[in-house]
Amino acid sequence: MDENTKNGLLLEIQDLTIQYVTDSGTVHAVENLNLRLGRGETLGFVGETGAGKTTTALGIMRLIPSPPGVIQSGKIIFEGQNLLDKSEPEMRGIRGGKIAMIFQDPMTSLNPVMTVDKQIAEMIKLHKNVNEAESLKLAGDMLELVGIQRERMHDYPHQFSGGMKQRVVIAIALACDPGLLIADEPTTALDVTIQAQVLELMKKLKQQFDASMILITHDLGIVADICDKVAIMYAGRVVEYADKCALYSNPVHPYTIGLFNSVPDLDEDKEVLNTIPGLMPDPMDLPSGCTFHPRCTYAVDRCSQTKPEMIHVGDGHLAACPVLAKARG
Amino acid sequence: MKKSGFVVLLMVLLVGLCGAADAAAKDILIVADQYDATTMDPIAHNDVPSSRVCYELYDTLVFLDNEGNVSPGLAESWEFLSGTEYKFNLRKGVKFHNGEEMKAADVRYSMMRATTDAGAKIATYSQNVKDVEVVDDYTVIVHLKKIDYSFFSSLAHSWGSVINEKATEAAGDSYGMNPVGTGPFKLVSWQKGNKYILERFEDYWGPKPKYKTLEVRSVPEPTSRTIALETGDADIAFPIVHNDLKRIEENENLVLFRRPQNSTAYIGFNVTKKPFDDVNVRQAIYAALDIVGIQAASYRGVGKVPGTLIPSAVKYSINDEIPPHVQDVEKAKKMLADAGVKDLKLEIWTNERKERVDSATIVQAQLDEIGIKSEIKVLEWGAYLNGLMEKKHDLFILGWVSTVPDPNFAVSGLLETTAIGASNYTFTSDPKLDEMLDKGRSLPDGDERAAIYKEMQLYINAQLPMIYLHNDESIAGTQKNVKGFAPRSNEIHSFRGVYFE
Amino acid sequence: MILYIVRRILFLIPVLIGVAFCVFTLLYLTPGDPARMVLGEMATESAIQEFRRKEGMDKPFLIQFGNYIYKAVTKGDIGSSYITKRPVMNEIMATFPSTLKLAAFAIVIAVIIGLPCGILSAIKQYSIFDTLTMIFAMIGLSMPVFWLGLLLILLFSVYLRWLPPSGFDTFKAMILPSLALSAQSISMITRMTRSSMLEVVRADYIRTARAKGQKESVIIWVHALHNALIPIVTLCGLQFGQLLAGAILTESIFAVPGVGRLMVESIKMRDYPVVQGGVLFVAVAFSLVNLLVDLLYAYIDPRIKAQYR
Amino acid sequence: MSDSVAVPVNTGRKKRGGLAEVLFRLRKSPLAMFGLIFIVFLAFIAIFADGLAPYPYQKQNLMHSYETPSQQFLLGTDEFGRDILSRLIYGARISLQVGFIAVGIALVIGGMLGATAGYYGGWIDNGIMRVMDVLLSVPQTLLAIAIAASLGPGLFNLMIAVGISAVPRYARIVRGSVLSIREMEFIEAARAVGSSDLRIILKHIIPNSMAPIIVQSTLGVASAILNAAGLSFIGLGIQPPYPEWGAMLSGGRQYIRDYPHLTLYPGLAIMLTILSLNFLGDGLRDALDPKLKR
Repeated sequence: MDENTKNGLLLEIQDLTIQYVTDSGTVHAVENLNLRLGRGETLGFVGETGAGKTTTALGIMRLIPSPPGVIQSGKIIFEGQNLLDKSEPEMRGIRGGKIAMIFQDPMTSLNPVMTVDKQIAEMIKLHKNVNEAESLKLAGDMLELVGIQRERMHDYPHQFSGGMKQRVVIAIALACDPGLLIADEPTTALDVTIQAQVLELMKKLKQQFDASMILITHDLGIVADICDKVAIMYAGRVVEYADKCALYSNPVHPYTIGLFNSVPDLDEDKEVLNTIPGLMPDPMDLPSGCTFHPRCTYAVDRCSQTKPEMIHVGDGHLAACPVLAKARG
Repeated sequence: MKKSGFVVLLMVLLVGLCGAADAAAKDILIVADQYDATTMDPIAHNDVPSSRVCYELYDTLVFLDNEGNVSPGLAESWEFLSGTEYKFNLRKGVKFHNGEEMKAADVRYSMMRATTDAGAKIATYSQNVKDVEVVDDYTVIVHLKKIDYSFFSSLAHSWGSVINEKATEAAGDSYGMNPVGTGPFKLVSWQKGNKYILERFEDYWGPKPKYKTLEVRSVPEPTSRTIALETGDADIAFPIVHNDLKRIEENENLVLFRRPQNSTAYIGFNVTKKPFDDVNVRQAIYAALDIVGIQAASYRGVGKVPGTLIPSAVKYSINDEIPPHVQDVEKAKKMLADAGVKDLKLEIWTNERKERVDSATIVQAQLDEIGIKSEIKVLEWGAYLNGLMEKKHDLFILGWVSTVPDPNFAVSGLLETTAIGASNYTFTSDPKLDEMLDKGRSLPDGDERAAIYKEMQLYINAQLPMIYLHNDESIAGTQKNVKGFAPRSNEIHSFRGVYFE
Repeated sequence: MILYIVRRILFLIPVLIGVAFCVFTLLYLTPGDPARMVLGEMATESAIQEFRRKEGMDKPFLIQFGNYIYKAVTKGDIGSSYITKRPVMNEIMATFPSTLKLAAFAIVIAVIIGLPCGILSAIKQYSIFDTLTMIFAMIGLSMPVFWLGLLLILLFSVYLRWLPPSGFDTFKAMILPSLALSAQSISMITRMTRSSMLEVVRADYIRTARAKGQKESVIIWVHALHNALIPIVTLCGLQFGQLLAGAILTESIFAVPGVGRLMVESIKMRDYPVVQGGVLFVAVAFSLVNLLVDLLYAYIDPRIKAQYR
Repeated sequence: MSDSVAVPVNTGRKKRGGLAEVLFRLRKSPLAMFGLIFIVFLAFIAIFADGLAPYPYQKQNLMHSYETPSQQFLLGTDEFGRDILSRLIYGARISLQVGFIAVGIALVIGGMLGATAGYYGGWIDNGIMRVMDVLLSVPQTLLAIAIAASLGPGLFNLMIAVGISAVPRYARIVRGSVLSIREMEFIEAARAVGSSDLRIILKHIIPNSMAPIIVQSTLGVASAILNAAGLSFIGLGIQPPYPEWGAMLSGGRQYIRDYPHLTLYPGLAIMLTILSLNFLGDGLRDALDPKLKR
């Protein structure tokens, strides 16, 4: 791990375990998750639906709906302090102010009965010492920054298109100059053409505001475009963590390999798309040992017995597969 | 939390309200009646609540007291010129509520109006009027079509009220809401279905009421009326139902009044329908019923089982001279068998009045014992009358009130052939009875008239077109300090003479 | 907006004609001859014929109906009561204030109690308070109003002697009927508020507000409540409309001289013009209340306002 | 969709049949179970009333009128000395009959109208729904009273009055769910293979729109019973001596001060029945509606 990143460490998650306890059983949404994010870095968070990406993000924000969600153990160290030790009022200062989040669906993320300027101003008033009028003026500035005309600031969300709504959401998130921006599939709900624009905007603004970012997605293309680091999640765990280039050139974990293989390759002419056999396991009833072993073509006996540790397989490249790590290493 | 919220809210409301009790001197009489009046036009109704308000708003030519004695009203004196000509000398200086003086023309107008379709509801009384002759401003002669000595006492009924021609014509169809009479009270306001407020008429010719305002509220729930008495919300309340009698009697702040009423509830037969056309079948059914028990169970100590059709307080009644009926199931079975009736199924119709439904329910059970299967149909008033009119019924329970206390009115409306299509729902058409009724009307009061009605009552009992069920009582409760009030046998209670002590 | 209102009101006309037709048909089929009922048992046949002729009852059904609509539309005349001879409108207007007062009182009580209970229940979902409130609300919903009315009379009039069981003149006398009438609405509003709040609280924009670092109280009372109000306002409006017409049983228990009792009495007396006029009136009132609710809706929800053109 | 906050309750659990699944979910709500058990109990009582009631419902015993509960008469007697318990038991039969048959009438008529309107759309839809609008603009109580008055009293007429007055509600609900289902792919598929309209409605649309209908019907039975009791209360309901609960309540109200048990028990019976149906309806709604899972 290079020193530079280490010194500039913004966020470190250690052994984070989050569960949803319901009547019908306990959902192991996140299990012993470890992650690091340096200042100014963009981390891509990749995994299938239900892998625990959003839960991790909400965990960082301490917004896990409770009940049924419970953070069982672990630490979330942000700027050197464990967020899990913070009181709720302290957390409120951090949310929005230092860590902001962009949610997946811009259609539903905005309060339908409030004009957008007020929704942005709400954020500003909470974290900056300004009065109502100033906050509204700043809100207008933010709108212009994300490419929406100032005249439309008094409009209601339903008067905007999906892409514009997401711009508003971005404006809200960045309004207070947060150190960390968590974007949860910010473009999934948008048209492809709009996706590119929004991503471009985020990239630009991230630079402009000098923020770190966690980008949750299942689109490896987006990751390649924006991210510095990538974490692959499977069934509540990070199974591989690496530099973008390292990962793309040398994926180690069988699940990562499977993911890359399932991306259609225009250069090759294949009849059938490569897929990973089987389905995501039931999060209430995870397989023993390596949770991926039932679907893994490389699985050996012990895979079903011991939970694999993250193993260094290169410079800052970790993977939770002893079988292939040994082979590569 | 939700409950306690309720209670707190209530407490707050109550504390604020309970303090604000009325403290002013008693110048208002509050009466809790069962129903509201339907109209204040004296000839557009034939119901008791309307008659009561008309009694306060209007005067009639003659007054009848509780014992049936006639006393002068708007007529100071009168003279029977012949069987069909009655001459009345009117009181002078009587003012209407609109300030006009009451004159002979008004009397003529009032009576002749009653003979038009506007008076359809009281046609029984008015149909015999041929003309009213105005001799001078203070003298009229009423000409009848035929001799009818029952007519005279009917003049004390609400229909005989004298109204003001000008006011009536001016009001047109809305006269029923804008009455103008000569009575001791005039109308202040009327909130239909709720209450009307009358005020003392300061120019009244007779003794003026001792209090200024008369408020009559309609309180349909019997329990609510009694509570209103108990809490002092009402000074007078009626009718009082049987299960509240003791409660009022035992309450030292209240006084209970009971008086036999001129009314008969009966179980009628549709005599045009087989097998009820057979007097023996009717008698058999009568024998099967424990009428005394039924009356006691349904009316619970109020009223009595009638002996004849003419109520006790009406003249020439032998109501109380008939021995009580005794149930005889065996005799009933035998008579039924003799009449050749087997497996009889019938319907008993009644309206919603609780006591009648109760009676029907017991009758049903007792008929079951002689093998008659019956079904009870409780009909709402409109449908009930309509059904009766269509002759679809077998047995039915109905009542008859003799508002005018003359024996003629107790019988003719129910059993005379001319009443078929009107209130003769047994469809009795008996030439002998019709003849007796005619004769009774044509005779002036006296022994001869008495004999006819006695014979008539026994004759009806033998023919048995109906089984008498119940002579009701007028029952009212008042506050102890209310004086000068007594219920009347025709239910037209008067508040003119009431005062507080 | 105005155009929208005008269109809605115009739209009411065919509905009302439909209502009039239904009532006309029902009354036509109802047994019991009004002429006989109105004129009394002693009326002569000629008087009855005259009455039927005057009231147009001798004409064929469709002509009677046509005449009624024609008069109502051209002259605003919906007939006169057979019994009091007064215009039907006067009869209704004499009773409507009582019903309006009763319904307004009841809905105010219902909102005052139901709204906070529902919100608290939603905030403290699955708490004891929530469970108890929901059970009470269900009991309130299941309580027949005529039984509740009797129990209230028994408790407050008979045993405690605090409140009169009848008469609708004083504020004191209005308490019991309003309470009895409001029970169902309280329950419905409580339940609706709770479920609406619960749904809204799970919405993404609430999460957005949380992610902004907003205080929970502001989130509940500003963001959530405003959004949750939309269905609640609808319900209140519908309830108010129902109360206006559905107070029949309450009115008869507490002897409230309202429209409902007028209707029942008129049906019993075969006073058809009053029944027809009354049902029409109630339908108009009902529809207008609904229109009002829709307009209020637009005020609360900007998305809906956009649709009202 | 990667909304992993919503807990995937269904995934992986053994698949149960529709009814078993519903019952399983219902079991988790004690109130709904209470409702279900009470209704089943009531139905049992209603069916076996003849064997269960200690006395015939019309059996009078004037020597024993107004008795308070005792060994001989468990819930006391009414003004004719009739056993209140027996009358309540027979009353259950009448109330359930009225409730279910009235809803049945409303469901069949309303369902057909709604399904036709929703399936065909266009002017048929417009025509049917405008008529329903007309009926909906008259409050249900008033409508029921008017119908009851025009039909006259009696058990059967009561059912019709209560049933008809509820028709528009069912028409609306059924139309709504048919509309949403009509657009679904499997309907397109059925149409593509040439199924007839009737077959599509009966085999595909109705079964798939059952959930809201079942819930509404359960709640509808409650409101039908309540409505019927209300009509009986104002005298437009059932003929004596049949022991309809609303009529019993109405009959006893004159004696509420002296003998409150005459009104207490019928009132309680109505309330418990309605309460149970409401609990059950609520529980069913939660159990049948995947969106409302908590």
